[in-house]
Amino acid sequence: MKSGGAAGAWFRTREPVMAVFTLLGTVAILFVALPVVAMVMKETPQSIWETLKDGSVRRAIYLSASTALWATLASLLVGVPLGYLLARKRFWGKELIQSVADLPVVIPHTVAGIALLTIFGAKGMIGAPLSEWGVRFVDAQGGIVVAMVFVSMSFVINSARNGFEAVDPRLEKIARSLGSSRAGAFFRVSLPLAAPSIASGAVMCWARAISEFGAVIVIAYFPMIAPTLIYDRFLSFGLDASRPIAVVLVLICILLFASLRLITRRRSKA
Amino acid sequence: MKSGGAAGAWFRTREPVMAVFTLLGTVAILFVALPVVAMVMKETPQSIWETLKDGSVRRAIYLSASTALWATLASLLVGVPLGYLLARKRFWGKELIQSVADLPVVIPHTVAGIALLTIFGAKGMIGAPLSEWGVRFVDAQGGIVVAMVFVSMSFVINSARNGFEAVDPRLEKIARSLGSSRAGAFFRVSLPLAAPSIASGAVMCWARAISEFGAVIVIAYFPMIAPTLIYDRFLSFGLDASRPIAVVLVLICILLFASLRLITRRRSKA
Amino acid sequence: MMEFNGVSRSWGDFKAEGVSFEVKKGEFFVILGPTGAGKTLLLELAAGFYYPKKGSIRIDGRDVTLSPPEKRRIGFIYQDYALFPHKNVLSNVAWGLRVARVGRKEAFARSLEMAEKLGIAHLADRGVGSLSGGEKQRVAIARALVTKPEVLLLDEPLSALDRRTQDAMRKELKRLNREMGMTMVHVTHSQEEAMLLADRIAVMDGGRIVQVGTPEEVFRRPKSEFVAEFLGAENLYRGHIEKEGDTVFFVSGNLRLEVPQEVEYGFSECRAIVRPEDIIISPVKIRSSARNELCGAVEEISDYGATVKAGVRCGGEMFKVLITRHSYEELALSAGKTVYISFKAGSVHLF
Amino acid sequence: MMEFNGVSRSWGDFKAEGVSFEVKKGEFFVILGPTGAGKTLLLELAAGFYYPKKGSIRIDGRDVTLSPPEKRRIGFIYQDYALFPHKNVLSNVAWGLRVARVGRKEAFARSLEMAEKLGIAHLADRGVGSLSGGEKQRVAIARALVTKPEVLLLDEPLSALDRRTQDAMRKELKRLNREMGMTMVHVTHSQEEAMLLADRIAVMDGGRIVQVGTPEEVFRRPKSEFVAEFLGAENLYRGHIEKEGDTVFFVSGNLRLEVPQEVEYGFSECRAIVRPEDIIISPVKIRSSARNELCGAVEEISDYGATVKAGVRCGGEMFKVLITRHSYEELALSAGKTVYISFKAGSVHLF
Repeated sequence: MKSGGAAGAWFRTREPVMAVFTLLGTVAILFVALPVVAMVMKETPQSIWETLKDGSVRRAIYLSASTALWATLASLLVGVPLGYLLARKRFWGKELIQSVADLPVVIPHTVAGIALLTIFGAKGMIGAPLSEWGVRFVDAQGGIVVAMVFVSMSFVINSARNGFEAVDPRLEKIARSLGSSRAGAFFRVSLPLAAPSIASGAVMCWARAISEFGAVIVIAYFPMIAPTLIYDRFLSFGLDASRPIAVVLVLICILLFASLRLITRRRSKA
Repeated sequence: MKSGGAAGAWFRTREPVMAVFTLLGTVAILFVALPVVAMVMKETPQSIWETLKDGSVRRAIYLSASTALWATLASLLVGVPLGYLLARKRFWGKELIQSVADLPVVIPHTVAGIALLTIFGAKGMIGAPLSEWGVRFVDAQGGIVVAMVFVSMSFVINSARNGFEAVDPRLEKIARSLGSSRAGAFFRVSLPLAAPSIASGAVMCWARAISEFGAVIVIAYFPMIAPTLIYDRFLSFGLDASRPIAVVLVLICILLFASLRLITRRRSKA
Repeated sequence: MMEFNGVSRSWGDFKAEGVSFEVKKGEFFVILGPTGAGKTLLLELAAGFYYPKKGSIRIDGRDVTLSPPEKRRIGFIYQDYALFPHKNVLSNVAWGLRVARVGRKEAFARSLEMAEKLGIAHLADRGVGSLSGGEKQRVAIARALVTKPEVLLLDEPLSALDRRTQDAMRKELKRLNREMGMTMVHVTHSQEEAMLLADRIAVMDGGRIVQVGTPEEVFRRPKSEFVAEFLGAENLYRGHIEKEGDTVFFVSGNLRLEVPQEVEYGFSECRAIVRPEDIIISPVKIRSSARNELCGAVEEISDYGATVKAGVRCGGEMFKVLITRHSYEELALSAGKTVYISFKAGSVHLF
Repeated sequence: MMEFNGVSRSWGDFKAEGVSFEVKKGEFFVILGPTGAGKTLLLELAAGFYYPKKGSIRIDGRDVTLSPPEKRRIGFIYQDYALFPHKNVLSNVAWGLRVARVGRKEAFARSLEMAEKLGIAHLADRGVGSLSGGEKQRVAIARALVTKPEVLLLDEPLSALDRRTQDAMRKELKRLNREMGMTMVHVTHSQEEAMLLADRIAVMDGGRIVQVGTPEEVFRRPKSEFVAEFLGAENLYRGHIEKEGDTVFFVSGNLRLEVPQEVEYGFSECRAIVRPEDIIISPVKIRSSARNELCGAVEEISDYGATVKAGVRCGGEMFKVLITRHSYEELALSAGKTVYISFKAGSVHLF
């Protein structure tokens, strides 16, 4: 009994309900992991190398990454202030504002595309005046960025709100009692402390932006971003032709996402 | 001074930085709200009525709602136990499991479709054996549900994890000291207390499922769910033909989402 | 130095209602009251974290009623210290100077000097997460003092500390007040803390200040039952005043206590308190002129280790008597034993 | 009743190392130690929330070392009560009976009876969120007792309550122990609480039990410097023993104290403590046989309201003396005044 105590306890505390939970949880994880792993295993280093030699694939991936980056920067510019207001201020209609911020998650992607086209199209209320200045959205990079911001900005808003909520408001008060202005307290205390949360929200925002397809193709089928290219190849040449590009894209996404997460997590621990 | 004190304070505490934040926050909200409102305003009750008389529209909306519901139920079945394990247990590889659960957010939608097709296709490792039993996924409801579960399950997993984490584990311990088994403590204490969080996760899961387009069309262009129908009409007949359906769908989504949120919120307050 | 004039404000469940008081330069002023009395709100109004709806606040002669916190020249110490978690100890202390655009070198030199005064110079490079409660508190105080505030506002600064550190920090606060001449406004719910620290105490209840005075005054001559009870008065009796020749008596049922002659009598109903430590207990009768002497039976004994509290029932009322362990053992007290208790007429406080 | 036999387990920062003790039936057993000593872990091991790595635990004769909590027949009270927030008061109390499949009607009847015993019957239909701390505690106790546990385990049950409620709940706990004969194991970091409640105290430090004994024993005859200091011994001196004829002395520098003759001397180094309340202070010399008498100057006075602590320096060492406010005023003590302090040889405890 003396030496086997811990192991004995292990067996006796592992109740049947936990075994059932472990089983169901495993099903959940396998359902996500298996398709991705199986897809990657179907390809060989050679087939991936061949794919990368295709200039249109490289251009599409670069376009996806760069438009997603612009979308993330735009989301940060307007989403962080909104997150701060939602975290700190009490104002009339706050619940409504919060619901509007969450709205894009609910709206079907193609509907989002139609809605954006209504505004940013050549005859839309924003698209029309801007087209006179030579700024186009339909079938242009601007349209891709707009669609990405629409579907992914809520990640930045919510992570900023959570980040600022976790900062004790008394730290700002103390900063002010020590002579900081309101702006000084924000930039010297709240923003640095909320930065890890905002950074991980920005990573999610970028990932969400790069993964978008439905909203983008309605407003800009061309120039082709990577998800569009994959669909285009799938329609034209079938599964086997589109899969290598899909594998390249998923590997890039996982790699970038994992390393960004690692960096932002390390920051938040330091 | 005596009567104007509060108002005076209001003006003196409203520092310039807050004005800038309010401005930027307003831009963020308008960017989301304006396209949706503008799109809805373009339609009239008549045009919406006409649209609803179209049988293929009604069938598509019904299909979207019902497949999303099945996807949500499947996600709950396996996602809630996984969320509980993530909240309560410490085990090797937990970080990896959590990352896998978040993976679908990062994967571009069409890539997800390709990955699912690899497994659930007629020649896939799950699709092939099941096709002998007459179960098909390609261009079938099963495929739609599978694609929806893949992209939306993480909402249930994470909301369940957060919900269970918010339940003081000592309540379970106390329940056991009073004679409950492990399963009794879960079903009588943890689950009821985490229910509001799980419910709101389920609402998000349903909303995310109904909004999916990219992953679904790769595996099942037919039978057409509402987002696919909108895209199909947009390609065939242009913006003006697809917009009424988009408006109907967005109104249904917002209505259902708002009322479900209201219900789950009221529950959590009671 | 600091003056509240009819200040009212409510915030959530807390409120301040028509609060007026004045803190003198160099004074150690303690605001004492139960949880929820609005003490912290009062302090935050003084700091400018909230603004009053009515009334005015002056600091050092300037009207600061609507000034933002950064213009008030106050230092604020929160119960849980509110140190900046992303800065080390020295950078925390130097914060106020850096904000005031003092050069890096000078700011750190002055901060190090302040840290030395508070005995935390050796922690200068440490992160604030690894500090003990007492150390954190010293950092918070150094951070406030380095900006040379007119007045230091302290929100229950000792209540999160263990007993031993509490004693040390209490001495430290008293030293800051005495040696550096810092004006202090200190909020607490601990009667003992208030007694040990304050030059003057303001007792607060339900958003109002109910009594202001020296510790001695508040402790021994409370103006209301609330103050008496909050300050731990255990022997509280309700009755009335009677006069017999030159002698004045407080009468409550069978109880008849001689009270000071100069007492203003005539009010039909009043209350009397006698402090447990003012009562002497003895096994035999001692005749003495200016004394109330009562005979009764010991009913209960609570042993606090160093001191012992005995409950003696005399004239139908319970008298709690505080004695040292030493006397307790010499008297060999036990429940049921008959004893005599005595106290001066002057020990009976009427209100 | 409950027996720990060489129990070891670590969990996070906390640990228990080779803990052995025995709680007798109907005993009020208090585990006393500083924060982080592993007290709560010990209690959770007793409850079966964790399992020991080594050693065994018996409750009422049964070996429960690896039994799950639901098989142990214990009641557990957490510091913050851990009431089920989704149930009202009566349903909380009835919980254990409902789990045991007692019929709804009988379960509620028995729960109401228990609620009456604890004076919370009038709250039966209330939600638990709106209760005060003391009420929540009573609900937690009723909920535990309704299942008729063999032993009640209490994790710092009083530390989240205000002073007044603490006093009331302390009496309630003592009553449960005395009147209902409930065996109690109570964990606390408050020396005062342990003294007032315990039949026996186990002092814990760094995962080990360093001394077990009655309050009197632990308080007056500590076995180590840790126990002495944790129980608030202020007059602690390091020195050695010398013998002169029949008389034994403790010597530390210029200090020379007579100690009981039966003391085991010869150890080169030892420590002595004298309790502040065992020392008598007087303005003039009093010759008396079995007494240490020292002359010194008052150096500091701390006024606690009801009691006063004076620091007197004699023979180079500081002696803290506790006196009542009354004696303080009669002696007219002030810093610098020369006084005599005396205490019995028997008041010097050596270890």
